[in-house]
Amino acid sequence: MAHIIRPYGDTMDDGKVQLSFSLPVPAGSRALEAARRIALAWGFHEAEVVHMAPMSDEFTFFVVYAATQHGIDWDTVEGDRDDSEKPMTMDEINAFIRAHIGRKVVVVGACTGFDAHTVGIDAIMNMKGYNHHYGLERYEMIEAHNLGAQVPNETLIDYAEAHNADAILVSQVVTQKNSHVHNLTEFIELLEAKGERGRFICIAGGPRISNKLAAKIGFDAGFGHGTYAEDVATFIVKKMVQEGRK
Amino acid sequence: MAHIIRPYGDTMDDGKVQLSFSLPVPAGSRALEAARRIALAWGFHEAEVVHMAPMSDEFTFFVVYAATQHGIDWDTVEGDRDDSEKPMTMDEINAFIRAHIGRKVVVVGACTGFDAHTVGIDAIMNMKGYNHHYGLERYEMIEAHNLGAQVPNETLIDYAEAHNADAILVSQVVTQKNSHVHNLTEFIELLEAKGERGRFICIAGGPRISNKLAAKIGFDAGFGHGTYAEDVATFIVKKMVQEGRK
Amino acid sequence: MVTNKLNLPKEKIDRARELAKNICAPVLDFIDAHTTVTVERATLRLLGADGVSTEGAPVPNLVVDALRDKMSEGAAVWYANALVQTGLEQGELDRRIAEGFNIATLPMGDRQKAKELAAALARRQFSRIDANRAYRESKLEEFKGRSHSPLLYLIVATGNIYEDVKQAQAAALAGADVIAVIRTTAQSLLDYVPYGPTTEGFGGTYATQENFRIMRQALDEVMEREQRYIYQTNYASGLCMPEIAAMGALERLDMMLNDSMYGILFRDINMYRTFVDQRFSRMINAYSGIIINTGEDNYLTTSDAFEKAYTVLASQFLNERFAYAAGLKPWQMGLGHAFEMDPSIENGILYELAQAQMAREIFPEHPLKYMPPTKHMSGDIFKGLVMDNMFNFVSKATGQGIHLLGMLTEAIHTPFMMDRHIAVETALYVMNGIESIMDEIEFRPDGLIVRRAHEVLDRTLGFMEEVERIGLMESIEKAMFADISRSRTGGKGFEGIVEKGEGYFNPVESMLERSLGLA
Amino acid sequence: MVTNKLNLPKEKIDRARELAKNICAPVLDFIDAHTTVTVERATLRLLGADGVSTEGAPVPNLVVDALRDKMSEGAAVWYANALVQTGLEQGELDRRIAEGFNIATLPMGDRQKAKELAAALARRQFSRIDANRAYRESKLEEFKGRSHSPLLYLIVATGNIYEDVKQAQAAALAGADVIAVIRTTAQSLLDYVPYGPTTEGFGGTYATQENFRIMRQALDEVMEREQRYIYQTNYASGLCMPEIAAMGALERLDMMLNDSMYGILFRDINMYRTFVDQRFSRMINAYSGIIINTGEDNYLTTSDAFEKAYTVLASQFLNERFAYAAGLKPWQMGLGHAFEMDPSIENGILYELAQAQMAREIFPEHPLKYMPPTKHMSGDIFKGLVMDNMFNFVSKATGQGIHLLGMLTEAIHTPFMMDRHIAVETALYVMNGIESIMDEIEFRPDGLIVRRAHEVLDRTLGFMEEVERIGLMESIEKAMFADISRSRTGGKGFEGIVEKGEGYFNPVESMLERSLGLA
Ligand code: B12
Ligand code: B12
Ligand SMILES: Cc1ncc(COP(=O)(O)O)c(C=O)c1O
Ligand SMILES: Cc1ncc(COP(=O)(O)O)c(C=O)c1O
Repeated sequence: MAHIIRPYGDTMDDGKVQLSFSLPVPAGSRALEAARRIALAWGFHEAEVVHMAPMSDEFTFFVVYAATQHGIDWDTVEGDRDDSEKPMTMDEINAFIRAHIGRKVVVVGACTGFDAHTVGIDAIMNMKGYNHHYGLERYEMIEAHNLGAQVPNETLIDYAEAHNADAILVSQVVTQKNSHVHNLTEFIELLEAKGERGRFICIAGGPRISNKLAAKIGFDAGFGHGTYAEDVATFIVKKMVQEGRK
Repeated sequence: MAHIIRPYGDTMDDGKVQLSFSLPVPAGSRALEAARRIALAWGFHEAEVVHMAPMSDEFTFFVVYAATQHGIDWDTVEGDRDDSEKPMTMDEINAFIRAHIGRKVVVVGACTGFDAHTVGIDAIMNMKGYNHHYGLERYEMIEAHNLGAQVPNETLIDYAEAHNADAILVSQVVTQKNSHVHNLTEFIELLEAKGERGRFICIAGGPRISNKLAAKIGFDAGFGHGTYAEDVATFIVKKMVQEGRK
Repeated sequence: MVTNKLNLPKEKIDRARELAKNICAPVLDFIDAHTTVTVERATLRLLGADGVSTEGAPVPNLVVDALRDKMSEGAAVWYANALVQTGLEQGELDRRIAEGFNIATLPMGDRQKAKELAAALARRQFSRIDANRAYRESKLEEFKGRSHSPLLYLIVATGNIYEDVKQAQAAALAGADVIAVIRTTAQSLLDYVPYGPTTEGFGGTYATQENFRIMRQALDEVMEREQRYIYQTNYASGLCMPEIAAMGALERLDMMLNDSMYGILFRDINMYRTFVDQRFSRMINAYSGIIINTGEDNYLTTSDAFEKAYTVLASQFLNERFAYAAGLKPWQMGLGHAFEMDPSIENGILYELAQAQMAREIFPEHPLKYMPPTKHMSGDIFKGLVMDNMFNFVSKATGQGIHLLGMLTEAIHTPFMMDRHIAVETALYVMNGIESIMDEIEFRPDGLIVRRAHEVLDRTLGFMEEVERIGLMESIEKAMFADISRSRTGGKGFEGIVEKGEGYFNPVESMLERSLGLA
Repeated sequence: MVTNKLNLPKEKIDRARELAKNICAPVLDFIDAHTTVTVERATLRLLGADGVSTEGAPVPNLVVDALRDKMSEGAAVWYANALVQTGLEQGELDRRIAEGFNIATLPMGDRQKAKELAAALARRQFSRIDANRAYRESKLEEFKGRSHSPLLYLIVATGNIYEDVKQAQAAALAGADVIAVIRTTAQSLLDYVPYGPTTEGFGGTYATQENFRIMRQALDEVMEREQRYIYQTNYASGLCMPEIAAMGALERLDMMLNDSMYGILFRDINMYRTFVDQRFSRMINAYSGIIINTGEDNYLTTSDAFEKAYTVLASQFLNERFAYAAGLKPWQMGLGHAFEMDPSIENGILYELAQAQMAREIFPEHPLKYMPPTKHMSGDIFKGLVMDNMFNFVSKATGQGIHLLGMLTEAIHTPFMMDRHIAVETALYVMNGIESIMDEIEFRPDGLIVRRAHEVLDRTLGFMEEVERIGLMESIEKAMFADISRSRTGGKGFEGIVEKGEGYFNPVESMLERSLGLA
């Protein structure tokens, strides 16, 4: 039997949702009605426009509370990844590499394109890490090369080839006009054009990157907001062993 | 030609909307996906769950930004009332009554049922008024009786009959479980049962009352958030003259 | 520790307390000479009377209704007499009463024996209250240092006790220290207390003893999990003020909304009735170690908070006086005030700071219950959230004791679960970020903040002098509090007041007065 | 008025200024001896060179590229020579250059005559700048007292100048005093300035002279309607720093993001190049009455704001020194800092207060540009709004000059129009509510806030002493600023640096130095 879930305000299945948005119309009683009607158009019922404020002669801001009858079947929902699979710790990862790979794993990473945000890739790769989780440089059995930001895809790939990398980490933070999708796609296309896609484990990351998105573009995995080095390292080493890469 | 309007984030027709809601599921990667899917179910695309926080073992809070392609035709939107019709001032209203009615207009008002919120009806009726707009008691040509709060519908009607009221004002602030709709409906039904609906101009008011809602229930008008005494008085005296009540 | 930043003259504060004493004295005389139907019902509850008729009439109501003309003797002796005369076990007698048995039909037997039985019954319930108090104290000791300061207070108001429980647990897990279950809209006007678990209410849930018990259990669960005491709160307010205090004592509530004048002003309950009831309810609260929360904040919803700030302070002095007269200790007096000034006033936040600091310095040992902006909240939830944030700031900066978390949706609906979540997390952020601010910040001695506090105190004295002159009851008639006028004999519940007779007997009252040192 | 609340020792502040002088001296020597391609292009722009090839190459670039091997003489004389030699009207010459005409093919004629013509051309543009400055000053006088304090600064960043205009006007109507048009993501790395109105950009809009003009006109419109001066801001930063300063001077911009080291650290632009460029750009800003905004706030996005607070203060001293060396007056120095501490730090808001007050007292005449929380903003827009609110509070409480409004969606997207609306209305609420707070609040002399400020100042001195010892350039190599390491000869734009020759001629530079009293 389906297990339908709906938004919860203060009673099960009341379907209550808060919305805010602007419309390109002057504030007034027509605008109020327009805001209400647009909420109804999304299938909400009992849409109440609780706030309307002019932002200029042509634009108006609204806050709406509304209720929905839409629900989805919880039993059919699959997460981006399995929460129950816990990552290994740094020590466990080092031990795992020693036991199953027997040499240092080489990881090359960068924030590509015009994207200048280093903090994310640094959080994963640099010694210091992030939030009291050490970065890959600190791992005895990992050789980590962080090329920083604004690195062209070509440069990153050349470097990975030259250093015989096992895995390549690509960070993308700016998502405006889908620039992350373009950059990541270009990366995979370049590798494929060189016939080298199979040579590396390719991982994308950034605050708006999901595993699904990365997989769709052709990466082995994607990591978003709140990732730590051990999440990535666990994935890499398990994948290497699983695929018999040594 | 239709003039379609859509929400505006930072570009015309980008359709951007902010939402927040909770779901009765534990936080985690499935919950994140559930939130995204439910936003898609409302017809949004590019739904991004930008925040997820557990509120207990069973409930999770989400903030979502999403885009819609739905639009509505601005040309077909009608406001709750006509913004261009400006109310008369207190002096104009007194003059209007002197000229066209020739006697004091009697207005009786109360906040009915178990609703104990007097501030709204006081704002309309008491001397002091609200936000530097005097209340009806201050109007020379209006005789205003404010019965306060928690007044049963029967009592209000009896009082209006006894004082030969021209108009009855009913305030309703509490809207939980639609108690305002029940109270207002009961008021009209009582009047109708007595065959006296036609005797009074009936006006409803309160922060969640619209003209449309009031009209639907059988009132002559409804006034919401931000109403002043002159709005109501203008409506009453014009209506009286228009209907030839003297 | 409360330090002196405002330099308020001690003589003036003492003078205000003296005025409060004078103002309350005649009222206290009236109180001493009277009982009410709900005082008697509360007494019966504290003798253990329990149960309800099939029509929902509680046993204490059935007894008191039956004894209407014997009221001046007190109900206790007649109830005990019925036990003696029928020889029934108490539970069985209650069941018969619920089924229609009228104990007034029984003649008075050995009055002394009945009195002794009544006292014994009271002692049984009192020992349950003693155990509750001891348990609370041991848990507070065990989890010392784990509560927030100020205590974070959240309401739940679904109307359904089982739904309330879910929300209360979530709120407590999120960080709330105090959970108040808001009552359904009209309960304060009921002259009886509903019975059993309830699932239907408007804007709140019925206060019933069973609902108290259900919530207590749920909060105790979270307490153990979080290793933090969770205070439970309800309303000893309205026409059944003393009975709810009794129920709260029995089910280990920790706080009670309980004001000496709120019912008069905001619920149009008769003033004589309210004054008598509040004294009895407060003695119960005092005995059971419950903290009361007074309702001065409500004044500012009908009066202007900037203009009428002095009425709040005056009322705090009166509530304090009435509280002392009922045996409450300063640590039990959560005097109310609120952050309710018009947000567009220039320097308005500084005036709020002045008011809050003033209350803090005048009532240094009192926990002070500080209420969030409500009246000037609007559908603009973003601005509202920021107003709440400044309220949180002022509260922490002035060391308030009980902090009622504001909701960004205050002007829209009773809180959604997510509204509460947002309230707690944002309050914790700012309060942690300014943890030591009280020790860090001083006010310019001749500045706006200091001047404002002095001015409000001066105005309060002037106001209280006038109240003293014309009398408290007449002042209420003249709408001097909250801009609301109530007549002496008007309002609900007037008919429920009875003059105590020569032979009035009330073992609960005597035990309370004795142990509170009031006899 | 800035009062002394922290009691910072004057000797230490003086010592820091002396250290800054020593640290900057060798860098200033290098600067004096060099020019760069963009300095030359800026010079050409200030001689009136304008236009663009069909491939989008601006005339100043075409000229400088053609003159690559004559650079040590300065481009101005050669450009003027071309005018003399061809006898063409300037606009016509520019058109020919845009079409491919290479002026380097012309022999040098009467060098003196060319120099005089160059100087005359410069004077023409300077008088346009003078007029701009006079107009700004007259409008500021006319609308005196109408701006907010601090100035409320908002960004627009749609990528499309026409869309930007709509949003900027809405923002200004809502209350913004300053509008900054964020540049497209990669513009700082372009070694030319794009031309004409543009409608495509990532996360920002191209800085072009035409875009400046369009926005200026739109803001002037709102200025008249609101009777409030609206400051226009852009970025004299990146590989074209001086050129953008020139464009800003010509189109009456009022502020420029302009830092002596930001490009090095955050855009990996070569350090020699940056130091030379910043001096020239700052002289232009100084002359045109533009306020610069420095970028210390950026440090805290890569370093920890609590731990590395002293690097911000050190950099403020260096930016101040470089600014003085370019003729800027203190009122033009919007030194940057930010509210970027981890929101979970106990007393973190008090530490922010300490840092902001410290900057205020050390730089009493400087407007100070205060940046909102960004790094610790998250998708939790509600918590973010409240963090922004505390930032607004601290800014007002410490009298900052230029207040960059935080956005509740900082971690999500570049601002929506509604995000800006919320930012302005909530800032106005709190700032009005604490209008006089600076005169009201004092800090405990030996408290946390005062101690923290002293500690940061001490650490700054220690840090600057080390920088003095090893030299500024080596300190940058050692990642002592922002935890970022840059090598001396690495980074973009290194190849664009040229040693000035014996006969180096630059009429713009001379006029600037003369009128700024630097010659
Ligand atoms: C710091 C910062 C900057 C700094 C960057 C300094 C530096 N060296 O990194 C400076 C000031 C230079 C900057 C500049 C700009 N920024 Co910026 N910046 C930010 C800010 C405030 C914080 C980012 C950050 O450091 N987060 C902390 C890190 C630890 O988190 P993270 O990046 O998400 O990384 C984590 C995960 O995502 C993951 N992860 C990330 N990468 C990878 C890679 C792999 C392989 C894996 C496994 C995991 C992983 O792990 C990390 C740890 O958990 C954000 C706003 C915000 N609060 O998020 C804006 C923000 C990212 N910036 C933005 C913009 C637009 C810009 C500019 C383009 C603005 C402009 N037009 O000038 C410029 C130019 C930058 C450019 N060319 O790319 C926008 C992006 C909007 C969008 N969605 O597209 C944001 C969201 C701000 C905003 N609201 O406008 N920025
Ligand atoms: C003040 C107040 C109180 C005071 C009331 C004092 C008094 N004497 O009025 C007290 C503290 C007593 C109170 C109690 C309760 N309150 Co109350 N209260 C408010 C509060 C904070 C402000 C209301 C107010 O005064 N607004 C100012 C006036 C001027 O605005 P207004 O009422 O909208 O009136 C204007 C217009 O609507 C219009 N108008 C109004 N009436 C009429 C009539 C006519 C004819 C016309 C033409 C126009 C008109 O004109 C007015 C001027 O512009 C609101 C929250 C908020 N900020 O709105 C909650 C609120 C209304 N209360 C609420 C609740 C639930 C209660 C309680 C039921 C809680 C409880 N369970 O105990 C109790 C019980 C009340 C009862 N039995 O009805 C809820 C209602 C939720 C809902 N939508 O149903 C609110 C929204 C708070 C919340 N978020 O939970 N409350
Ligand atoms: C003292 C006091 N009692 C009771 C209440 C609640 O109202 P009601 O009478 O509806 O229970 C309040 C509300 O604020 C209050 O302050
Ligand atoms: C001084 C300075 N310049 C420039 C910028 C903008 O960056 P970009 O180099 O991308 O234009 C900033 C951003 O914060 C800054 O502080």
